[in-house]
Amino acid sequence: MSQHTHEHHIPLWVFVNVFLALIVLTGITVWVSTFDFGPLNLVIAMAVATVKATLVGLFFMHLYYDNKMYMFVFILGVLFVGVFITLTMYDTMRRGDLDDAKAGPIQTQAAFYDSLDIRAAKFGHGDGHGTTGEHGSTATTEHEDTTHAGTDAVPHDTTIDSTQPAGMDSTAGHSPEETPAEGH
Amino acid sequence: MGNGGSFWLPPASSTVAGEVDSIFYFVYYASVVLFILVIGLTAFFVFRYRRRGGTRQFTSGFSHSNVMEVTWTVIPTILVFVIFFWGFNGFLKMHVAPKDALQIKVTGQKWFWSFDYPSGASSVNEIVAPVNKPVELLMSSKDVIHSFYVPDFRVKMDVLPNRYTKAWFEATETGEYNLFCTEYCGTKHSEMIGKVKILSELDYQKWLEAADFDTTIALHEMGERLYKSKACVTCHSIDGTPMNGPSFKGIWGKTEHFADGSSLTIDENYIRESILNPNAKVVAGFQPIMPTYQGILKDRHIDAIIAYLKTLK
Amino acid sequence: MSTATATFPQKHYLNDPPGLKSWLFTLDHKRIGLMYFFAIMFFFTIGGILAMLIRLELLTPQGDFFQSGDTYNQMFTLHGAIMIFLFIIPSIPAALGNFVLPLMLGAKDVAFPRLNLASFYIYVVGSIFCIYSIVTGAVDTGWTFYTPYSTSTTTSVVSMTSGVFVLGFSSILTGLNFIVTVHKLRAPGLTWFKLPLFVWGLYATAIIQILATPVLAITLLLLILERTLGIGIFDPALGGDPVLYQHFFWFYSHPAVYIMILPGMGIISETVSVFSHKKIFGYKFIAFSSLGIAFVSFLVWGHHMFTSGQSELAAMIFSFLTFFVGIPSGIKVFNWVTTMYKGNISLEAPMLYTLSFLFLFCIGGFTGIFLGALSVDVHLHDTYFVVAHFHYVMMGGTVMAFLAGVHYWWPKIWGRMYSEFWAAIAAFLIFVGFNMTFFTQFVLGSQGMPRRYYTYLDQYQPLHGFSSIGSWVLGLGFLIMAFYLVGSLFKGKIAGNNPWGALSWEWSTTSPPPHHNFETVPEMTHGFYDYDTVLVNEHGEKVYKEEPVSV
Amino acid sequence: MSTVAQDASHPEYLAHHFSDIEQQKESAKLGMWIFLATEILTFGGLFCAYAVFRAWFPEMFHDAHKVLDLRLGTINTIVLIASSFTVVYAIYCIQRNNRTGTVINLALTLLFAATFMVIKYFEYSHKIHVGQLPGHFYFYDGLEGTNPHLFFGIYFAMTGLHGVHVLIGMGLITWVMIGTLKGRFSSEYYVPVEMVGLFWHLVDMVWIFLFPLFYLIG
Repeated sequence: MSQHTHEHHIPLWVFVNVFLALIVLTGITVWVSTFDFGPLNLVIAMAVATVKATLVGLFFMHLYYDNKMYMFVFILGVLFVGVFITLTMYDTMRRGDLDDAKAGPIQTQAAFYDSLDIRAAKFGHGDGHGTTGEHGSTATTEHEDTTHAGTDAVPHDTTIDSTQPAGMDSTAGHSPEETPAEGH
Repeated sequence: MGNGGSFWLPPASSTVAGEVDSIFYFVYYASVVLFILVIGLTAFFVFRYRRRGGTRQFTSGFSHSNVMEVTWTVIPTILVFVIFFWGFNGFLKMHVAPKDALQIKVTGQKWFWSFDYPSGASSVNEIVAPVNKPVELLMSSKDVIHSFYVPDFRVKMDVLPNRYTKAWFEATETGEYNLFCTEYCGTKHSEMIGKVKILSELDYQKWLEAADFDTTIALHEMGERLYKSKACVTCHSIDGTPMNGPSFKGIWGKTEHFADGSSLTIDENYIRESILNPNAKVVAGFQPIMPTYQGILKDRHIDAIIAYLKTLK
Repeated sequence: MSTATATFPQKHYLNDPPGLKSWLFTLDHKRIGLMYFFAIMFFFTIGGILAMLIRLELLTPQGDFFQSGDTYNQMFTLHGAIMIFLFIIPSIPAALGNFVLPLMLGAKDVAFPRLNLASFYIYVVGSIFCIYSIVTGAVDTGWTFYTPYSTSTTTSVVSMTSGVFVLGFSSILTGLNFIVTVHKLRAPGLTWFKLPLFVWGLYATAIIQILATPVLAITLLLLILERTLGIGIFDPALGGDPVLYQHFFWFYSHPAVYIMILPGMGIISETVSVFSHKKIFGYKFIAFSSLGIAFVSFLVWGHHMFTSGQSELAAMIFSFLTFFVGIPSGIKVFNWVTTMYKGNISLEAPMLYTLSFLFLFCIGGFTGIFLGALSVDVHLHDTYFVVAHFHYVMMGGTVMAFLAGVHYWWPKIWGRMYSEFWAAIAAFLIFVGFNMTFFTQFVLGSQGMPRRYYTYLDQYQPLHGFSSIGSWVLGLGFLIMAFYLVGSLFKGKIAGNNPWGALSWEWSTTSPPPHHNFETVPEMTHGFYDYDTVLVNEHGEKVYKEEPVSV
Repeated sequence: MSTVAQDASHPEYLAHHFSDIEQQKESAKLGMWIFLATEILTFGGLFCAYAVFRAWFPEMFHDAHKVLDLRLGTINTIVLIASSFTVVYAIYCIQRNNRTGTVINLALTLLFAATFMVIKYFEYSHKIHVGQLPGHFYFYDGLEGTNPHLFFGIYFAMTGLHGVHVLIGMGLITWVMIGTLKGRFSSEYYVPVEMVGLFWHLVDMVWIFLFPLFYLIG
């Protein structure tokens, strides 16, 4: 199977089938993304993407037929990306484990947002917003702010808490303002 | 521990220092023994098997021994496992402060340290703490990364911008100790050196009372301390030199011109507004870079600063 | 040890083909290696002068030699960046490795000669960026470019990081070239476990080069974006995380430590066997420990961050894994020492540096154990203890191995011998000067002296003073070396093909080698370490203990 | 290598230091795969940044991804998959000495790649227009989560680097297309076509992950 001469004889129908499979899988992943499975969203999307990438690698890139050394090199690359992400996230996700002071930033929102019209825009609309609770909890985790008057964090948190963030354009639907053709 | 230090290590003056030193010396002596073994053998072989007469000889074919390989793989492995667990154990102790610890807030900034105590007192470049009592440090930086390091306590922790980190120590002896910044932070990194002053419980209480200027000292003196401790000093001089912000010298009652063209005579209201909402009226020729002190300074603090500014003729 | 009958070949790679143009556009790995050699020695000199200036400043506690802390900060940053990116990373692989690797494999060239030349010119371009950054107000961030300092300082961070970014590609291409060369261009009969151990060292190095360096590239790219566009990933003021930058940086820069040391270990594996005239002990263990180090080196970067505010759990994992890197290094040392047992040891210059290496690298390795232990590291991190530790590993290890390699292959490269007398004196001065300079720094560090300090407290003055004096001894040693090495090119004895009586293939061709390396493809008639059955006599002839067994 | 006399056993395209074409071909392929591994690591760094920030700000990522145009993203995905297929087809043709087929397929690939870039251009220019930008440049006021500029910072870094790869790939495809037109490649020797193909598939593969991460799940 791994004889290099064999690659000359890979029939076209293999590639056509792979191509069709890729299109179908793209369709599936887009269709599935319209449902909300919670944390499974990521798992499903990544699983489909991995299957697609595997198809491309095995057939379009001939890994299935070629010297297995190439596949080893490729997998080694992916493996080290995995090591990098895993070990880095062991830190970033576990900073508060021993000592909650280290969990997150003192001032969550970057300071330059003050000068934007975002907050103003928020006051302009009145209707409810589905993710209010999440933002509320983000703010309350910054409990250190109140006990230790460290920085100018207060204005932000009070803004978030008091205004009950609402009526952002993005809540009206999925990307209504994303119509590039209009812009040009 | 608690001596004058040794050739290798400075005096051990905190509760965790003893354990750190024990591991240090364990690794040290293990290394010395192994080093003498390796280098001694090398020297012996070089001497014993040196080439004599300048002609090459056939030599022994002795080139592998699984027993030896396993030996010098397994023994060091066991050794380093011991060191790992021991070191990790000490590390955990360094990171979990006792529940009853006294909490002091540490702020690092180019290029000085400031400390805020629970009573409201504060100090710059000198942290004062009682002996034999755990002290927890809640640290953050105002600009780049600094690192809080007291060699005699074996305590070190980076001080990060926009994030709190913690460290703690319990000093076992009164005295003065060096405090270094060990994370490179620019021009005067090497001058970012402070002191740790460890007092007896009684002296500490006395110091606190003296330092608690909210109640004990004149308003303008409190203002002067705030001027130094709240970092006004980094941008506003009192000798007339303009820095990042205008100098405070003779500021009271002066008429200032602002970036937007308006002008105003400096009074209580203007100073109050400049502290809480600094960029509302920026003096012409300066950048709107001052941070707000909303939530940091209480009303009484602001009054004190105003009182202090009045004295700067 | 050269023979009376040694002759200097008429035509060799140095003069065939002739002309400057043939050098600039050469595809010959030997010439490219030599050009690399001159380039890195140029930067080694600059980096060395900077180091001497730094030590001069630290002679007294006050700031007196440099005008301000800023100048000092730029000096140590440039010393670090130049020594690491422009000298030590390309030193052994790109200079010596390029020259020797194909010869050792019995190949005519590396797999991709054009790419090899390209990687040299990419190196040149990268170094021009770095020099440009020096001219336009040198960076003062430290070679690590930690954010947010590097995103807020006014010095020329972008041109320096761009330079390092470009240099990264040079390193990647060299690694790629070497891996393919080792896989595809070994002469017939040269199987994996017959390869010289230097080749194993280079191979393991190349793996790190290709897998780690791209992450440095993307890190520096993000840093440049951070500075120019302020994308905020590493900037705490914009919601980013400076500790994440440290993860990114050390994911490359820790394995990079092994890019520096692994080929050095390869050289030592060669020289210790050749100059003990004895079969290398534990061949497979040395070879596999190289691969083991290469692999584990990717898992331990967090040990640079024990006090950085990373999670304690991550610190624990990184500390645990760190100790696994120590084991294979120890295995190598024990095997080298055992190789000398019952050998026939000659103390020529390469062996003197090999012994220096063993001595200094052991200290460097043992002090690494201190730094791997979590609670001890908290005390020692970012003090002179760390400075001393990595100088013992990088300079006591890699540079000593590099010098061993330079002295070992010098007769092959130039066809001439240097003065053994002066070489011994220089090796002695370098060894003594090095220990004076850096051993004191262990004490300084464990006593709490932080690194990167322009001025310091009076209590550290005696040790700092001693260290500075040591640096002059060290400098003198290098000066002497420069003189006798250059002198050897003009008046050195003709070396002959095989002055050391070594058995690997680079010694079977002429010195200097011909343009195409070998007149005939070498044959595998004996192992490269078979000093128990094969001996090269004074006339350069091979004497077999028994009849050769054809392989 | 021009110094080496060429004989019958040493065709023009065989470099002097290789003993036969098989060795040269395998070397080139191995070199290419190693290069692709470095590409994976390069993108890997950015994937790591994505993973870290997504884990820190899941709500913000979720909100911010909705402003991306799923329709355009899907079209681009299909376009890239199609281009990958035409590259495979081109290699299939050159293996059978069908140079016309190769050139046509490479031209189609170029066309798809150009389509991809044009769509990217519209997406980018819209974002620049409304201020969905990295860092200080952010001025979009339709998102209120935590630091949405970070999402766009990572978005632009990743798709930007990918876009640069597409442009490089287009250059390489043009180069092998010209080579094919000039008759440099045949069923005997088509290493460069194959190498460029591998590169192009990797670019496709990266997009296969970028698409769901940004457009589907945020």
